Amino acid sequence: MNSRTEHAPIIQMKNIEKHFGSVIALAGVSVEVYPGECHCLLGDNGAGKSTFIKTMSGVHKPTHGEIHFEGQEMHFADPRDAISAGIATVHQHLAMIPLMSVSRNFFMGNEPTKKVAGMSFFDHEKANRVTMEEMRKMGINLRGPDQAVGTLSGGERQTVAIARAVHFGAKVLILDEPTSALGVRQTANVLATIDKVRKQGIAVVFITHNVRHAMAVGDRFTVLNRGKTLGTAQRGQITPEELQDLMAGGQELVALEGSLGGTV
Amino acid sequence: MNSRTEHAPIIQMKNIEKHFGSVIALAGVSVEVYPGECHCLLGDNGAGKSTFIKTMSGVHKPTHGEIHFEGQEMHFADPRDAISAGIATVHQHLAMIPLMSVSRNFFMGNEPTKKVAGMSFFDHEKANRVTMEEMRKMGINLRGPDQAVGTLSGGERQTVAIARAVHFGAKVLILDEPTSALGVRQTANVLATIDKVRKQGIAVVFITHNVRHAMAVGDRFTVLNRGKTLGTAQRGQITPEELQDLMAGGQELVALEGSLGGTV
Amino acid sequence: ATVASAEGEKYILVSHAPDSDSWWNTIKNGIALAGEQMGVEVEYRNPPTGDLADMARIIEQAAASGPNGIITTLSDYDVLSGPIQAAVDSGVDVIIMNSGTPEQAREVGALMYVGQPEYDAGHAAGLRAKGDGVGSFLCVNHYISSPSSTERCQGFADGLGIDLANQMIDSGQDPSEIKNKVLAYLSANPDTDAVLTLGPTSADPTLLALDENGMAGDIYFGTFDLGEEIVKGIKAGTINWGIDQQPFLQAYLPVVVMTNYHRYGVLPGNNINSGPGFVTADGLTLVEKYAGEYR
Amino acid sequence: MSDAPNAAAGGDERIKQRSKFREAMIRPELGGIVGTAIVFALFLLFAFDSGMFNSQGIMNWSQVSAQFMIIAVGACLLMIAGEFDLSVGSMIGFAGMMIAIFSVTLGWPVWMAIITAFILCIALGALNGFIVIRTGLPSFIVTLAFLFILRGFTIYFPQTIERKTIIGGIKDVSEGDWLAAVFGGKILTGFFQWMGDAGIIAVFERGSRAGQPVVDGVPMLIVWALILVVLGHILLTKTKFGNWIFASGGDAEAARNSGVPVNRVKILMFMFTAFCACVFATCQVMEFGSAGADRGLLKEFEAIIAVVIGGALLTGGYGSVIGAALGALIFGVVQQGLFFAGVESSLFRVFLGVILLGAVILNTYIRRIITGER
Amino acid sequence: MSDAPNAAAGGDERIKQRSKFREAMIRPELGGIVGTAIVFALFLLFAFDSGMFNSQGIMNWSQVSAQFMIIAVGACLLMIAGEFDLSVGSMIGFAGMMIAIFSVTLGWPVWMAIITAFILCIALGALNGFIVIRTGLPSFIVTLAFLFILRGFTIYFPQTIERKTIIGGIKDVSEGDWLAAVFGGKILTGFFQWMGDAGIIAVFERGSRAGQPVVDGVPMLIVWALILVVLGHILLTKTKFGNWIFASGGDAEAARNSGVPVNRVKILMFMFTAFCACVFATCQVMEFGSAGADRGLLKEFEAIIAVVIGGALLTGGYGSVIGAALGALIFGVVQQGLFFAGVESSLFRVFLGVILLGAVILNTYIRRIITGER
Ligand SMILES: Nc1ncnc2c1ncn2[C@@H]1O[C@H](COP(=O)(O)OP(=O)(O)OP(=O)(O)O)[C@@H](O)[C@H]1O
Ligand SMILES: Nc1ncnc2c1ncn2[C@@H]1O[C@H](COP(=O)(O)OP(=O)(O)OP(=O)(O)O)[C@@H](O)[C@H]1O
Ligand SMILES: [Mg+2]
Ligand SMILES: [Mg+2]
Repeated sequence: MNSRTEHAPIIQMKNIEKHFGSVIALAGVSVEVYPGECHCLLGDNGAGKSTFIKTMSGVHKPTHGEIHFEGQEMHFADPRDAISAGIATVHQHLAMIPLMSVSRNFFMGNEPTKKVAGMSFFDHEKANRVTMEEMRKMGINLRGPDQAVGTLSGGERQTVAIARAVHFGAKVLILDEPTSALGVRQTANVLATIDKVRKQGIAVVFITHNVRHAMAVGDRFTVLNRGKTLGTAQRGQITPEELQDLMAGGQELVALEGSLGGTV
Repeated sequence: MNSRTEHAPIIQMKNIEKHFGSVIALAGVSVEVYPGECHCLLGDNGAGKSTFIKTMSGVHKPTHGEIHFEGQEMHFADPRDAISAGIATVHQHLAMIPLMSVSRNFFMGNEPTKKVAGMSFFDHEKANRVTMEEMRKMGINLRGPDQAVGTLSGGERQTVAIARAVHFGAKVLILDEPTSALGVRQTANVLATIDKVRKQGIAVVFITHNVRHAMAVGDRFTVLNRGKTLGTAQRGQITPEELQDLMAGGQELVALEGSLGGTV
Repeated sequence: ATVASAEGEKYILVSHAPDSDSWWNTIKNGIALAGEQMGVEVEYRNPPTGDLADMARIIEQAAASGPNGIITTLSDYDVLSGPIQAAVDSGVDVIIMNSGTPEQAREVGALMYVGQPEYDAGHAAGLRAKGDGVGSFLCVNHYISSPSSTERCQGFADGLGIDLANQMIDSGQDPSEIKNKVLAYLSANPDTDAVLTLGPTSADPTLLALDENGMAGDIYFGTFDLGEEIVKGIKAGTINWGIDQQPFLQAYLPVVVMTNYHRYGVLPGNNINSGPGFVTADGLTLVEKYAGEYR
Repeated sequence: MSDAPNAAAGGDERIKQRSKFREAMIRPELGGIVGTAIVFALFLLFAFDSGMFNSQGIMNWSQVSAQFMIIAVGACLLMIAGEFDLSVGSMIGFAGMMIAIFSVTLGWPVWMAIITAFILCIALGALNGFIVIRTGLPSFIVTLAFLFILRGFTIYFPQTIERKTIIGGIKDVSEGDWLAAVFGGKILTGFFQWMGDAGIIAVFERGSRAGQPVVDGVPMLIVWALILVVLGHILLTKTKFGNWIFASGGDAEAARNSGVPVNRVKILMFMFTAFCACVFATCQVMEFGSAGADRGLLKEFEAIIAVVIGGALLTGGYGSVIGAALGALIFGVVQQGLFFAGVESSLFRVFLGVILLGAVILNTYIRRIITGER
Repeated sequence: MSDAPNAAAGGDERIKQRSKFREAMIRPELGGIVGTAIVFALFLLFAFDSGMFNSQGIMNWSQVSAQFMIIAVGACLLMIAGEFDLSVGSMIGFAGMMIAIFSVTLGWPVWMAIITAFILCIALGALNGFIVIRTGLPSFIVTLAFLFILRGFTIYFPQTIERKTIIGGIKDVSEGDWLAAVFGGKILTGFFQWMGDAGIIAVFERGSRAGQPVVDGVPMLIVWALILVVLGHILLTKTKFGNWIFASGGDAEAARNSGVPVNRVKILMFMFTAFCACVFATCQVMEFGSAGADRGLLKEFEAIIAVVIGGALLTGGYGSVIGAALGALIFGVVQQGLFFAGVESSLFRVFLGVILLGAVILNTYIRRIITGER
């Protein structure tokens, strides 16, 4: 797996800074992501992980710094640009609309069309068929494709969002804490999906607070701390305990760990 | 710790059912919680955990079933009743108001008052002092007590909510997935807090999807599945692997675990 | 026998005024009384917000419901002539009241016109005021979007032989705002000779305003349309005159005329000008008693 | 410890059975459909012989309903996209006044006046939308400001230019104008003449038009209403853009993150609402031949009421054009029907309020059932 | 791999420095304060010698502003609690009409008429709130329905009972009534007489009141406005209940879960808004001696505008009573000032719209800075 680093990176983030008013959320972060690797982004709450991937996916424009995608510098004006370049994102706060049906949500922004009399219409039939199929693949049996997303549980919604991102291919798939609200079974599902996607040569950026989830699928690990990167480690070069220490910003957890036993 | 089961339970939920329109969220769940124990509530997404603790904290009225608190049957009309009986809850979807200051949020519903000329006014001074103190105890340094909650990170907000519940004592503290969005350090903090609270003789109900978090602090484990309970186990009577199997609703994770290694 | 069988005719009066305009109350009372006396069925209709386009629909609606006659105002010839003509052509007799001109009434095929031509009334008032030595004035227009209100002010200005210019203010309908706007105007333009109000809505607060700034009785004050407070003002000498267009007649007469026309085929040979009549401090007793109800 | 894991992954055993019939009935338009049925039943019962259902009567409430429909379609799509427009009424007054000033005062050809008014209105709609998007302010406030600004100009312009608040004489200048006919003309006149001759509908008894049928064609107003409803419905339910409208109103942030061009959708919907207001104004001006400064007062509320009666959600993301059209129909029939039924006219507002309240409560329960909302 | 974990837990090094002065300036009322300063500066410059700032002129715009303040306080607290009341204007008309009917037509003592009107209004406010809470409908719709219903009754009652829509003669019956004086009287008359005598303020030179001071006291209207503003401010910022108001508007669900009796708070705020509307109506009726069916038209918007100019958030959870009062002051001063300055009066609405827009944009930026909103 480490051999992948010899390829050209598909996305290079160079010295990214992001300020919100008087808050400096990112103070110069550089990360490279290679095709076919699962790059874990780790770090404390408020370290700037979400902000970082949002600059990657076109939601925020970086205050300073450059984004190179497939070797070329890119300036994403909005998420649409990033999506059409091939960067799909499942955001931490869901990208689902409760009042809309599952199939409308699934294809939101990527509606399939069919031509009738020269005009293009939303192809509901195709949308419904694909949605049912994809959801079945993820282990969720819907009452019907027109069931409103609002009637799904949080975990089910998360699964829809991931299924959607996976379905629309993309060269880079960004997942912001996709497993944080999921049950054991759903988590296993998502991790397996990440594994599958990675093996197809897609680059995955995976944010999590759970060391075990990171170790289970990650190829490389970048740790952010207070808007700066603490560096990137290869799989096998770092133990879970070291990683956990880094994620906590290097602060001691010893007192705790004594009474609570091992990594959390 | 197991000796605690010889005490009388502080809260007894008997055969609770809850229907939402045509959805049966709980189909008869019975659980007993003892003072000084940490009772973990586990289960798949949509198993009904949140619904269950919401009936406990007065948000929902059960369709059928009885709630006994300190031996007496209770009918909570709204969360106020439960709170004044001594049941404090940190809900899965935060109970913080972004536009309000931290100290106003902290004391929301429990405002300290002082008498001036016979009339009682909100005691801002005391509120600010207590808030700063409590937040410092939890490891969060605020810019000031009148900082708006909206400027805190998700993890920090969660911490405020827990600090609040702990501060207002209560005999039962319910935490619905308090650690799901937290970083390693914050998680360790919350777990330590649970441990501390439990040792003060308070009953804690702790919902999580993370087996390790459950094993770290739990005394007893109840697993819900599709609105029914799969039973309650004592600490020491069950291995993490067994527990994880139960949480996933007994479905096989073998295929996955092969490639991903061990519990997730 | 023919009389008995003819009884129970149905007449509908359509006005252009919004629901809340108090002046139209007298009209309602007028048709109610006429209906009672003549033994006919009368109905009052108006567009709730005063939108004339809605009024056109109401006339069409009235025609569709097949009454014997429609009594309506003609406050905008362009908008209303079509529906009125259609009503006439489908066999419903129409009398124009209140606004519009006799010529317009003839053009749409109405039987007659009962009312007070607004511009002429304003003009007459202007001439009268000019005779009393007025050289500048304030017109308090509480219904600026209605053309007839503007015509009154314009007529008054022309009667005085001066330019209307900035002397008309859009006062709105809230009494406190009217009062304070009048106060503000008068304090910014202390040389104003006269005040002209267009009805009780603007006259009542203006009275209070003059009371408050001490100009009551001192400044020349004329108003259109009567009301309780206006009558008191005339009596007290604060108001020099009120122009009464006698709305009662505008409502009462058409019903009587039409009923008799339908029963006996008789019709007056001319239009009826119900105003302008100047009401001054002399002979106020009856006016006082029925102000706002029949006056 | 028990050990009974459940079988298949489907959640079926936890969902009570729901009959096929009930499934079929539960749609956003249901409230509108039920309401329409009730309203017609009541008026057929109480006002049948008042002339409400003869040819003239039908034309009367149809025209009123068509008016409401034109603005309701715009308001409906905008509301589903998550925004509001309180300036619709003022826009109607403004558009009409512009047409009158251009064509009568300035003497432009009528088609040019109409086209210019449309361009102006659509630009104002875009400005509304642009301000809402750029500042992130609620559209309630922004369009409330425009409500005042536009009404102010609608009174100011004619008063300074023409010294009156109504400008007439448009009938004369629009004689023979091709575009004026598109808004003020009538279609199917031959058919109605034939019906009149055949005695199916009544004819005028006297006057210059004796012998002509009392209803001599379908006004373009109604044609516009139907066209807009059909187009709006197709746009909303059958196209990609329709999905974007729902998404923008349901959760703008989520939609944006999924690549929906939310800003563009919202601004376009503001422009469409302005377009509908301008259609309304043009039809009115062409039919009545004059423009007044008080035209369109409170129409914004009437549009919102029709849309809400038709089952749309005030907060966006949910609704239907067909529902809004039915809401407009209910509104129009009730308004005119109360006149036909001879109800004391000051009670009209009371009825309106009660119907509004009843309709939204009904719709809320229907929607809760559909979306399984909490 | 680098190894530089940061020291203390405080997030300070990631926050750029902010000056003490800026910190102190940043408060919800700032928009209102700045706006007030600008407005006064402008009018002092352009209308100083128009009489706007002599004793009479000051009393003039003070009274108009006081009116706005009375309804703005109610609307402000309600809006912070997350709800809206569009029925305020109709409530004003209704309350006034009830007082007139009770006292003049039915001949009750005036104090009894006033108290009954208050009870009625507060009950209607409670009904508004109750419906909003129970059905979960947006208050926009519910109170819109009441806007129509109440206005309908306000026209219907006097018309069927008295055959007119303005009921006068209240001055006569309220002579010497203790409660009437609380709403319609003036205070500090002696002081003003003294000031007049001492030449500090002008006295009438001619007319019926020659020799009296041009301003002869402070009307109770202004007293009520000040009392309500002060009480509202204390309630909101200094009491437990105030915290509940913020919480209910910020996030009703979260507040409910924390044990805040949200339903009670909201219903009480609807009742308080109705109370304010009734104070407004009573002052007006006592001052003018008559009640009209058209009183209070559009007042709901004016209240909302004042509140929004004063920095409150339309969606609830944020705002200040002082801000709302300043908003009312700005509104009143601009409205009257334009007359003093002799601006073409039909342009008033244009100014109003522009000021509204400018004020909210200013406020939004201020709020973003305070709350660090995204
Ligand atoms: N739009 C914004 N405006 C102002 N501050 C912001 C904004 N977005 C993020 N921040 C701040 O930037 C910092 C980084 O936030 P971010 O959400 O990226 O953290 P994170 O690493 O994703 O944390 P978590 O693990 O809790 O999700 C935080 O201090 C946050 O308060
Ligand atoms: N108010 C409601 N109306 C309708 N259905 C509901 C409501 N609340 C919960 N449900 C349904 O009840 C079931 C249980 O939901 P609940 O939120 O209790 O699950 P949970 O165990 O907390 O899941 P998670 O781990 O994802 O938080 C789900 O199918 C959910 O869709
Ligand atoms: Mg994050
Ligand atoms: Mg849950």
